[in-house]
Amino acid sequence: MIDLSTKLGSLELQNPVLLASGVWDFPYTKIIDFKRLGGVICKGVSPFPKEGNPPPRITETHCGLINSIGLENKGFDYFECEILPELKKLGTKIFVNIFGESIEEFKEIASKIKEVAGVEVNISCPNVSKGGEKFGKDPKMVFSITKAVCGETDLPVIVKLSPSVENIEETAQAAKEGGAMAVTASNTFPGLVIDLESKRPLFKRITGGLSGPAIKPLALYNVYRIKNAVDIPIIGSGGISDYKDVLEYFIAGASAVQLGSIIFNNPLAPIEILDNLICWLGEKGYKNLKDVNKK
Amino acid sequence: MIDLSTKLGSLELQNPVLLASGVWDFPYTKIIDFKRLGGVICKGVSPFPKEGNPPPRITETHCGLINSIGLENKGFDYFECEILPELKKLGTKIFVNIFGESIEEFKEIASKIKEVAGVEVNISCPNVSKGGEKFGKDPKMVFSITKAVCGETDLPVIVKLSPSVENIEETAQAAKEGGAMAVTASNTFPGLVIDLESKRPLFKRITGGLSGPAIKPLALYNVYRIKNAVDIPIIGSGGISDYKDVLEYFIAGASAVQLGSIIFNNPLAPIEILDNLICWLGEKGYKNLKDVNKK
Amino acid sequence: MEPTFRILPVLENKKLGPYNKITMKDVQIYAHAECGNFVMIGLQGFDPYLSRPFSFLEGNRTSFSILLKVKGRGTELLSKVKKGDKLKVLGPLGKIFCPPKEGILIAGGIGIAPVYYQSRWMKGGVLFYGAKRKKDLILTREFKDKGFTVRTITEEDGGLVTDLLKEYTDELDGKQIFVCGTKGMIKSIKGILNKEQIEKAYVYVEERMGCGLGGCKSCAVKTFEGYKLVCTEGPIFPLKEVKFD
Amino acid sequence: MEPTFRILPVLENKKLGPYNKITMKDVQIYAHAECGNFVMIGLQGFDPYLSRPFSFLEGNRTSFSILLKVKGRGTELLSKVKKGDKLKVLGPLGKIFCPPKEGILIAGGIGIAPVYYQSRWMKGGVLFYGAKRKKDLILTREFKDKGFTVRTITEEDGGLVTDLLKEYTDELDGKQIFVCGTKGMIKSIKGILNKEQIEKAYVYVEERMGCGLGGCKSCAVKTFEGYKLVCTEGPIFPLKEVKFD
Ligand SMILES: Cc1cc2nc3c(=O)[nH]c(=O)nc-3n(C[C@H](O)[C@H](O)[C@H](O)COP(=O)(O)OP(=O)(O)OC[C@H]3O[C@@H](n4cnc5c(N)ncnc54)[C@H](O)[C@@H]3O)c2cc1C
Ligand SMILES: Cc1cc2nc3c(=O)[nH]c(=O)nc-3n(C[C@H](O)[C@H](O)[C@H](O)COP(=O)(O)OP(=O)(O)OC[C@H]3O[C@@H](n4cnc5c(N)ncnc54)[C@H](O)[C@@H]3O)c2cc1C
Ligand SMILES: Cc1cc2nc3c(=O)[nH]c(=O)nc-3n(C[C@H](O)[C@H](O)[C@H](O)COP(=O)(O)O)c2cc1C
Ligand SMILES: Cc1cc2nc3c(=O)[nH]c(=O)nc-3n(C[C@H](O)[C@H](O)[C@H](O)COP(=O)(O)O)c2cc1C
Ligand code: FES
Ligand code: FES
Repeated sequence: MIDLSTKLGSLELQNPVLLASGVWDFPYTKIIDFKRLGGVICKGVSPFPKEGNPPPRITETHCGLINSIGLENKGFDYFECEILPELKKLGTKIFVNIFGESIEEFKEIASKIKEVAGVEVNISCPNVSKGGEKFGKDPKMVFSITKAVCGETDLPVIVKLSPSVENIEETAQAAKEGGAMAVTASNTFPGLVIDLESKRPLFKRITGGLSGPAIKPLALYNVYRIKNAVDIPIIGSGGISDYKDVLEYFIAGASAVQLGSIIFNNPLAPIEILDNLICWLGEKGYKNLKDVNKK
Repeated sequence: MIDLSTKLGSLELQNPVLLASGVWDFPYTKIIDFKRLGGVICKGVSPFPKEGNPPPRITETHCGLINSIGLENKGFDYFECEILPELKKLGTKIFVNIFGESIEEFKEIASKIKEVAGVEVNISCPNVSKGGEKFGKDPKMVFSITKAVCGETDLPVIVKLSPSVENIEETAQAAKEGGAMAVTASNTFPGLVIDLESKRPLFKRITGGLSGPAIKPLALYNVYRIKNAVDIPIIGSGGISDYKDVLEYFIAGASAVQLGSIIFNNPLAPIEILDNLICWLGEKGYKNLKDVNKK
Repeated sequence: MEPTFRILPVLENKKLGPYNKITMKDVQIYAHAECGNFVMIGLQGFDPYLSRPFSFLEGNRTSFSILLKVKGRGTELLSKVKKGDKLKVLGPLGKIFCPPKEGILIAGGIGIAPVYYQSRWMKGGVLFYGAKRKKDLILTREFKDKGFTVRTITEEDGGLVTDLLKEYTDELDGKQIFVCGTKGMIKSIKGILNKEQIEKAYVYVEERMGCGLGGCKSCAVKTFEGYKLVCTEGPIFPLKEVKFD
Repeated sequence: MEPTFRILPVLENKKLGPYNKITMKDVQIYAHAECGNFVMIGLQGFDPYLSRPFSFLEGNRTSFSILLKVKGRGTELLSKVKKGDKLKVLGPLGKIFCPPKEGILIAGGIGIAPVYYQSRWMKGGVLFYGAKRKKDLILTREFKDKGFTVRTITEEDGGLVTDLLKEYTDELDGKQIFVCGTKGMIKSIKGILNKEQIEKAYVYVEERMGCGLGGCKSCAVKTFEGYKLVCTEGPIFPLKEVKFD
């Protein structure tokens, strides 16, 4: 038996493969066996309903996609009554991704989340006018929000960092000082698409967030930078498409990873990755994932 | 006759398609008809020879590549005697890409360049220990280098900006204030690749520069940001692979573009792009490229 | 309906009018497909990165087919698949719709595909069908065989499907109406239907999709009750619900 | 040699030992190919993004072939091309080398391809050829027909090509020697050749390539005179020049 378990700060995960926020919903349980996953992060929830951005909300780029969803969600009350109970039945670790337009909103929502594996604080969405990336680019704000959230909950807090900064070490450090148990590195990269018909940006909000294999070397580098500067567990996110990518992230310093847009390309990717990780470790003679990083 | 000519500040180019620095050398003249190009930017030249980085120097990523060349070149004296005279015979506009490890070095080399269309100042290479990106991330340094170079030459000066900054508007503004005629946006993005055999970064210098279609939406956004903040002509660079990309860059605010790594994928891309631009303009009923941006 | 994800081999790719009829070997997906369902189809690898939504056209116990119109790069690449090539197929997707035994189907161009699929559950009615050119009109024989009255019009003849509807507006009364076509066509149809007709009209909505499974929220369509997701709450919506701008 | 860039159809892809022999229709590239030349071959589209360097194997006025060993992802994808598929081909590339009429060829594994191509210009000599298993040894009959003495060894037999060389070291004297194999093999060969032999020895160097045309400076190999580019100054280098670390 090959052991894929990994430690993420205080948490033990049965394997490092999590589903990222904003890419899956319950119908995916028909395709993927959620019990095999290390955990899942649910779509961002805000205190009040958000209707999201006007369509189009998604487009393709070479080896990636750009989205401008704008955090559409039905608000926390709906989430608590209708979604959370269902999430708890999935048989995997649940992380609740939260979003607020002010420190107060983050506090309000953080105080209400109970009985899940952890909270992921989204201060890095590039597709909203208030909060999001704007918070995530300012280390002081990252510190304040993290501290505020940690003050409201006993759950492990993960801060999802923005890649739109010059020094991601600084925002990672701010999250750590604010009390974060881990950071996710990193969210989508702001990118532009011009529609040649209208000769204007395709998205109403001009930019969208680039994700998918295209960004992998950039996001992987973010993990490496943080690993070498800040002593905090890291969840890698960005462009993972196969088990080799997971290993690269693991070696670069991540303790777990999130799969995002790859599930649009291949909904079975999470399961194939787990199977292939086991094969690879077996071939190399490793018994545990942890051994990969032993010298 | 469809007119592809474009104005880049004081310069008139017969068309907007330039070959980027560091991707071509004379053998390409066997494949591409250089007379059809808007111009070419030669490989970065420094005052003293640079041997470049140890191999491996290149690897693939999804829809892109990462290089760690390290500005290998034989130094300015060799360039002046052996290369420059040959460049002048190419029958297209020549821009000399220059690189220095100090302001003094930039000055020294800038003062010696004569009889070409312009100078491109490379302060954005991510693959060198001294200068390069380190200069390009600091607006003050961008200003000082640009000013120093402009003080040494009457040629139009183009500053090639680094994408590794939070606000590229600031470095573009600094280049403008330093006297630049135009800016190039942008150079390669620092990215990481882990070699699973050695379980270490593939490149000796850890990171390399990501280029190719993968980065297009990010580099295009850099052009758009500068266009909307600074009044300076822009040369777009990053991930252009077909004529539609050229049009996107043009609409986003670029007056010309550079083709880089696409010529490794398809050495005929520059010519195909020019042919397709003419077709597209014809189909849309435009007589001039400039009309595309008329409302 | 229980969606699955499969790699299916192409059995045939042939022209049907101006479209490609692509048939895949399948024993699982079509067997569970109901009225209102569609599939996401993708090429292996990352080009294109996203799969594309298509209506079922028809099928049996060992295969099903779609009808594909080349629109942009993705459909261009898909239109070139050859026998034996493997496609990624996710489905059946979408909200099941309970079709009437008889009703009015209105199709423009490639819109013929979903309404033809819907006709599988119907015993007859009227098909109003517009296309660019005469030779673009397909499947009319099949509709007739199924007991439909088929009324066609083409731009070649100088007419739009709305002209047909105006002519036969009383045929629409009291029946459920299903419209599949461009946004422009749907809007003008809405313009000429009367209140009672609109009350019983439904529309096949198209939006760009990421996942097809309600995961990404990209396929939002504006309705009078806020955004709804085409992939899980559609693609069939009451005409009166959808907001066109 | 005048390189061109062509889209060439595959005529055949068949197994030759553990390798793929891929033949392309061509009237232009092979016609200009000289000893020392190679080609860059790529699949259409962006996967893989870069073309890969291959030696010519053999050819005629209407086609040429390469011998491909699957190593990583790029060669894996290339190994799957089918008759009729189109490949991007850039060549001939590399520095022309004036081959001797007679000489010593030393090949390990897939290293047989370039030396076989080189033998086109030779009248005979000795081939030392090592491989993993007996059935991996290919083209030996053809070498014999060209007048070569063929000495083979396999790891199956418990031997390396260096063991062969030690046994027949005097055959190497006074002849030009050409080595094509892994870095490890080349290093050990350098270890057992004497000074005079090294003086007349050449090596086929491999490096990752971006452009094949001297443009990107990615294919640098360390020599005692600094870095040199494999694509324009090689791939054949004097053995004594190359630095191995
Ligand atoms: C539920 C549903 C069922 C469909 N059934 C069929 C069918 O049976 N046969 C058929 O030929 N087509 C069908 N379509 C439309 C088809 O999915 C699009 O034409 C296709 O996705 C366009 O892809 P592309 O790569 O060619 O275009 P792109 O290059 O991606 O875009 C070209 C243009 O098409 C538009 N577009 C892109 N994606 C979609 C989309 N998902 N829906 C609508 N417009 C889009 C873009 O706005 C753009 O203007 C259906 C769409 C939906 C949502
Ligand atoms: C001048 C020249 C002639 C060649 N001729 C032949 C030939 O006739 N037949 C043949 O099968 N192979 C030949 N090769 C080697 C072949 O180009 C590589 O095996 C191939 O590029 C590997 O690509 P990949 O995608 O499979 O490997 P990747 O996944 O890119 O890499 C897998 C491994 O191969 C190594 N590698 C990658 N690119 C190269 C390269 N260009 N050269 C050497 N190692 C590389 C990497 O370091 C890595 O360890 C030649 C190489 C050169 C430089
Ligand atoms: C359609 C879409 C919606 C997303 N929504 C959210 C979200 O609500 N909250 C969040 O923190 N990240 C969100 N993300 C970011 C992803 O969780 C992930 O970090 C990012 O896509 C990079 O990973 P990938 O390259 O594997 O997709 C979203 C991404 C996509 C593509
Ligand atoms: C192999 C390689 C070498 C490069 N060398 C240089 C250089 O010497 N000077 C420079 O300013 N930019 C250099 N660049 C950057 C390119 O000029 C270009 O700006 C970048 O690759 C982005 O464009 P692309 O995506 O079209 O390749 C190099 C890029 C590559 C791929
Ligand atoms: S396509 Fe993803 S939610 Fe509808
Ligand atoms: S491969 Fe580009 S210089 Fe040799």
